[in-house]
Amino acid sequence: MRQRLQDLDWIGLYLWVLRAAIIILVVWGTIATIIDNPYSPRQWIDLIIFGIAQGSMYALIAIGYTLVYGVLFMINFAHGEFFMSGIMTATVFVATPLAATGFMNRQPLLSLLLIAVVAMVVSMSIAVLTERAAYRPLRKAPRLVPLITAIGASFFWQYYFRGLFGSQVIPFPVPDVMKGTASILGVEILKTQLTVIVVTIIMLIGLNLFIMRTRTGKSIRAVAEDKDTAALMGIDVDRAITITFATGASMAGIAGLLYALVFTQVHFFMGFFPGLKAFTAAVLGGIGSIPGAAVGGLFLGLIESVGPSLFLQGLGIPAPHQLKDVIAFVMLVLVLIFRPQGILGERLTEKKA
Amino acid sequence: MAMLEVQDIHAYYGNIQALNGISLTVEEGEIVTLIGANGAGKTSTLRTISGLLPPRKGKITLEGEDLLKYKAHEIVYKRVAMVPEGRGIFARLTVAENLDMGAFSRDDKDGIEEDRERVYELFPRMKERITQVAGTLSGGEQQMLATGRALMTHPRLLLMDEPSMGLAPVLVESIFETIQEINKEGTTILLVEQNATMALSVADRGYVVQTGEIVLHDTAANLQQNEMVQKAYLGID
Amino acid sequence: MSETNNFDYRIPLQNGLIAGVVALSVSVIGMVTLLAQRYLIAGWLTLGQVILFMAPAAMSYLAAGKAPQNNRGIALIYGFLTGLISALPLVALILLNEVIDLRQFLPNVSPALIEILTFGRGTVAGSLFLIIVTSVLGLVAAGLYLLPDRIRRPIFSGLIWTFFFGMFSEILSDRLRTFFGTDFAKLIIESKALRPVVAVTIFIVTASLSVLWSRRGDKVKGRMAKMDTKSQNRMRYGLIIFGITLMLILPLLLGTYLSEVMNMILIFALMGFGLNIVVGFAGLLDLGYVAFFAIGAYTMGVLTSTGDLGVAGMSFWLAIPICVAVSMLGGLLLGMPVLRMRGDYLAIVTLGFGEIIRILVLSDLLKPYIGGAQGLLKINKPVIVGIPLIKPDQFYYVALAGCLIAAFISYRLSQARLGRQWMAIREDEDVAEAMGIRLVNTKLLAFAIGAAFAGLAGAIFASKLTSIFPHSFNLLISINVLCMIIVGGMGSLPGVILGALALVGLPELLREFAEFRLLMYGIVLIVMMLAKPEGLWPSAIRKRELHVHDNEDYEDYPEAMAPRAETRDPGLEGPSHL
Amino acid sequence: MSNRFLYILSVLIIASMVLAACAQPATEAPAVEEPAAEEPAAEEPVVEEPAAEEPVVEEPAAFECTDELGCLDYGPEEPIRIASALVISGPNAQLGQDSQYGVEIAMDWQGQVLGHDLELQAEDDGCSAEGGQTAGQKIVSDPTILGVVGTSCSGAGVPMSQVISEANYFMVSPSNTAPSLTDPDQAWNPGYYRTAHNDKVQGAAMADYAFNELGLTSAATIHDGDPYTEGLANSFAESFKAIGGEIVEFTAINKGDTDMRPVLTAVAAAGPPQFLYYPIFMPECAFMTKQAKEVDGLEETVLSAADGCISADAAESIGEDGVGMFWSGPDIAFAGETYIKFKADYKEKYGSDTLSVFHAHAFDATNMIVACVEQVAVQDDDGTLHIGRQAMRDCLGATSGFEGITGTLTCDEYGDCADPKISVSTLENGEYVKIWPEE
Repeated sequence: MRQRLQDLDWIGLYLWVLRAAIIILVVWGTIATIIDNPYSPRQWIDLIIFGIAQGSMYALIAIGYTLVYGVLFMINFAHGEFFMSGIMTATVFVATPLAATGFMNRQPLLSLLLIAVVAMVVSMSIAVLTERAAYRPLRKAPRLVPLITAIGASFFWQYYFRGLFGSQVIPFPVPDVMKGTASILGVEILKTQLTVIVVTIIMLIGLNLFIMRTRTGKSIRAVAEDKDTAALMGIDVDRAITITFATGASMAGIAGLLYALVFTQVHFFMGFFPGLKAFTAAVLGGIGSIPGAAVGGLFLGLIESVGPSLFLQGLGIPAPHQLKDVIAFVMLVLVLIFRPQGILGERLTEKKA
Repeated sequence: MAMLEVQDIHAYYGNIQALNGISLTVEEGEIVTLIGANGAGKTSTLRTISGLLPPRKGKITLEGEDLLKYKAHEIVYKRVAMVPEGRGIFARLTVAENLDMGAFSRDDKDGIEEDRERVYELFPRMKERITQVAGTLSGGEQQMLATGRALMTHPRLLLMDEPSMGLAPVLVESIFETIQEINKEGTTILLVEQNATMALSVADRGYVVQTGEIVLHDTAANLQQNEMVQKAYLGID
Repeated sequence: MSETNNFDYRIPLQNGLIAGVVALSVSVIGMVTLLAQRYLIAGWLTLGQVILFMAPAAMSYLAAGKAPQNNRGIALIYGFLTGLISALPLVALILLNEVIDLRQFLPNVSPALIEILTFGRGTVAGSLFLIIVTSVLGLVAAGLYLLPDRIRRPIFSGLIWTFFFGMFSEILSDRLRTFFGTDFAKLIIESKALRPVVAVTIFIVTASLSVLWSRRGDKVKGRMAKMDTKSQNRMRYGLIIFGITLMLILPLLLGTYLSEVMNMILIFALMGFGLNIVVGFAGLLDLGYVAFFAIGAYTMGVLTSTGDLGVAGMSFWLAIPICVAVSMLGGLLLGMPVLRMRGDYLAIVTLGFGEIIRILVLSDLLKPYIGGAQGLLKINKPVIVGIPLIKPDQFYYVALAGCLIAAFISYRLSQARLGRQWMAIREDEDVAEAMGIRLVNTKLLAFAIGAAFAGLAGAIFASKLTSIFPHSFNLLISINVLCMIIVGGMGSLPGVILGALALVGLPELLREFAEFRLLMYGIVLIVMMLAKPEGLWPSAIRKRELHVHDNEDYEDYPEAMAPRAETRDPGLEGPSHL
Repeated sequence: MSNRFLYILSVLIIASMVLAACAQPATEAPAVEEPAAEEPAAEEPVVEEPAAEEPVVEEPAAFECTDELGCLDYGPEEPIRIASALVISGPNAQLGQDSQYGVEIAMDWQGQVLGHDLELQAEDDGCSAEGGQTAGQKIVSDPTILGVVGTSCSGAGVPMSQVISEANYFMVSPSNTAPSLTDPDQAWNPGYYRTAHNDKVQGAAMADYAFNELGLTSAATIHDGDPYTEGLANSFAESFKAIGGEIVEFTAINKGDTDMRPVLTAVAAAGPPQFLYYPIFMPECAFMTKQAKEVDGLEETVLSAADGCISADAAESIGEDGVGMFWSGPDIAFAGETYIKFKADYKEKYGSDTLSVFHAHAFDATNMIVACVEQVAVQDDDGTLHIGRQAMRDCLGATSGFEGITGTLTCDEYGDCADPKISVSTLENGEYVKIWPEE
């Protein structure tokens, strides 16, 4: 960390006051809530599980952001749309007909697998197409330029899918076996949420193996570090970048399926907010870092779920859940003031020129 | 037929011309060096050969085959390798992974293992640091790693860009010894150097580059004797 | 490419499939059906037809361009085949729809669409007819390609202008009505479409103007270039005076609706000038710029509202400086914690601030003070010498004044020492710091000035609307302003105006596309960036940078590029550690 | 390059100067249409008004406009043009799209009116104040437009009603419910009417039902920050307290939220209430309903939503989770013959079930306008129509006992036209069934 002694006067002071104020507010609110004790232990556990399940989904989407960022240093604003496109298509063309014929309840696993494959393939195709048409020609342009085309692509896909499937909410049929709760170590947990958590863990492990162990994974890491040198090793940089997009998008496709399972409906605008949250999660965890994306997602999910009840309830603030994003972003600022590189990010000691 | 033939290449960065009609040849088994001042076009020449900087004009052939129709990553499969300037190692990968990346273009397991052993022979230090993350190596070690990684592609022609840059004099000598050793084992080398003294002492022939053009071409021994070269690049008045 | 001097089936296949997929897409998302009602030329041509057949025609034209030189036959065949192939996806859709009812999946594959695609001739005959139409179209497009340049160009400009007038006929008819009376407007335009005679006239006039221009244009240019400095100066001053007069009488020319649009453009341009200081000059990527816009607007609202929630009932002019000061203070307070972060971390934190402010103004927490979801009503309009500026063509002058002030300050800042310090930071923070620039303070200043501009824009916005709701202060405003300055050309002041014209004005003109407006907006963003990555009117420095970026590589070329710092992208720095 | 630009610029400027010169007299010309009425306006209207309200009278003499706000003339063959200003982009798109379909179907059913076609000019209010203002300006810049069906969102309605009112047009909103819009102390403007229910009415009715019919004494509400839902929640809470109930929690979520369990847990922890009212829209409404079943402590709580959650996709999404749940909404003859035919047409024309609930209000709004056109228009022998703008306003304001699919509409003096009857329905086999009040 560079010395910035000359600035450590009133700005430093302000920062300390700010930090102290946030921390005091949080602690005060927490204590007040605990004294007030409106929640039963069961409810606290529920809140935590809700948070973990929501956070898992954020984590899966955040990975796409982080992968692309790691390779291209680009905020892929359209990632939320990759998430939406896969599951929208799979719902209309696969899930609904399967449910209507009753096949889904006869063969739930096979059906979900089929939906997952379709969602992944569509998400991947959309991602690859977008990369090809809107990002690749601008690979050498200043970094804000692809950000703008990404925003453009985001609008485009949103309204394209709205045109395709209409603006209404489309229900996602959940197989009967996924309904209800399961008991794990004495804690009642919804089967769908359990699925989310388990699938996320499997996907994260799988992705880690893919990136760390396989030849393709290594080529992605090499391209992330230095595109020219990677090319000198015989790595097709364009191909590696395409694979990166495809990998991130397939994670988003799976996240889409999990979303549909938990919330049982899909909508053309469903990618926007989760996309934004996942982007936040990626930065929170340290953008560019896969474990960071996972941790950031979980942290964000937990804060959103537990935060309003824990910090604000005790302060007597009206409608605290309306302010959950405020808490999330304040926490983000707090984390970044203390750790500018994010929770698991590496320090910015060396600069990429 | 010469192994590598570069004819009249012109290359640009944006609108700024970097190469203004470079021509050179490299014969099989040679060490050829390109010397010149900072910004003369040496690195650009290597980058055009390795495919990183497609020229606007000119011709590059490898044993008669047109190289320009290939992209950078395809040229590696023609067994032309480059040790980039400033080492260009993958700082977050381990030493072993860096070497693996060098073998990315190959799938002959036995051959890879053989080459890996050969690299460890050349640079015993690398073997000690197999699991270390490359970013934490010293400058000399990074140069070794970069060279070793290039050797892992099993090249016939090795393009080396400023291998001595930023190294302590002791290390510079050992690097150049290694270069000669690699050459003796049958790899042709095109070497770009600012340290003209060292470069000419190991090379067979040399080219002098100025502002994107070749201004002089002779055997290394003759160049060492050339007055202008002595003055400009060897620090002899 | 002398070796490909023969027929290559891949070219028409590829082009045809691309065109076919595009045509299929616009059909199944409902654009064709929606726009089939909208005639460009009365009784002759609908916008839906243009949208449907644009891709086949364009791809056939391009395919003809890929034919070997001097081989007209192959070019024509390419065009024909491209057109033919481009119909196949549509035909597949028509036939498939016979077998299964596609509408259960895709609500826009309606009988109306099939009717349009088959020209109402039934499945088989209609499909054949469709194939014939696109094939002929492909042939014509290829033929157009083969015409000599001097004929082709006027035809194109004629077509483009005719389309342009047909597209914006609503505005055209409104203006015609104002200037020449209702009867004249009806003579030109029927409902929303050009009358065929008028369309032909427009085509002929614009095409011949184009011919004239290509013959005489060089001469005029030559004469202008030959002018001595004195008369050139005179001409420049003349232009400036013209410009100012134009600015002043613009509302008269535009009428109320276009003045309204112009007001939004000016307010956005005002914000653009502010964000341009933050992003364009200082290189700090701010995605939450709307926060200060909201602060300005709500300050104005609370100070001047005569409703239940107003506290002071102040006049607009008195409240303006307070709004600016409050937003500036907001900029300082929000800026201090985050300005040590770099690049994308800054982006997400500022985005967070934008969201925080939006949620806070919406929240039940602040509802007793600023109205929450029910908004803040009865905000005062500005009053000049007793005349309240109510109509958009009156209000225009307030927005214009704000915008001019911002432009002037921006210009002076860019020339001043502070401006150079910002640019130094943008290019390289470490070097700038080494030069003795106090990073945080300088950045903070950029942030605060940017915030002040946004606050001014917000204040004007609030009094223009006279009622504000949290919904107006969402993330899309930040995004739109950012897009505006990048599309305009980062760091460039005229670029801000052009960007605002393009990205605020255009969506207004695209109203025709109804629910596909944002889809078109997305396409426009992508196309603009692909065509001109440096922006519509790049600043001189950026232009230089971009010419470097144009080429294959810009990361490592120490030999060619001495001023290396300049080649770096501003703002965005980040680690990679996969 | 730059020379060419300068050249073009100067040509443009010269051209515009010429136009401006023409504009000076011309700008006054269209003004004749409106302020012509200014002078007589002071004294005459009292005399003129009843004349305007009289049914169509065939006058042999040339028509002379005596309307104080001016007249609108449609030549023979010219369509009567009605604009819509509804939200058809962005996250609320389905709300406005649905209403627009309602308008279109109403026009289809009307066919020709007095021998003239009906033409729709569809605009987007963007669900925002600036969107409403711009759309309003666009509409009033076109003198051939009769009036507006819109806006969708109250936030857009406030500035738009001002623009519309000042330009002497009128608007009938199918879905503005904010009380401020028809409150003369707040945002009311002459020329503003609505077929949607004022939040005050619906919230109070639901409170009445919960307290008096169901006999529940503790309740909680959740809104989503939309003016509509916030207004409903507010009026519900106030009425519920006024009749003696207890509000244990008044809280909110954000639009776009998906995970409602935390807020529901908070509600459970606060009471848990016997009755939970969340008058929010789709899709959040479905999330809320489904997840309420999964939250510990809310098993006994009676759930209820409002008409923002009455739609085909809501019914399908909520499905069996909606058993035992209540919906408040206008006392729509939802099972009526007309409505069934309407829904069939909708499905046929747009390929999907009704997207939201306000198509019915939009349908009624359009028919209300058409009915007034038939009443006040003066027709020449050649078919030319003359419609007085003030006459239209008067006629709309005097609407009484108008039978629509949302009930019997009667306008009060500030433009609230909706049938004040509110009904409560339940969901049975995917259909909403009215259960209260009993007929």
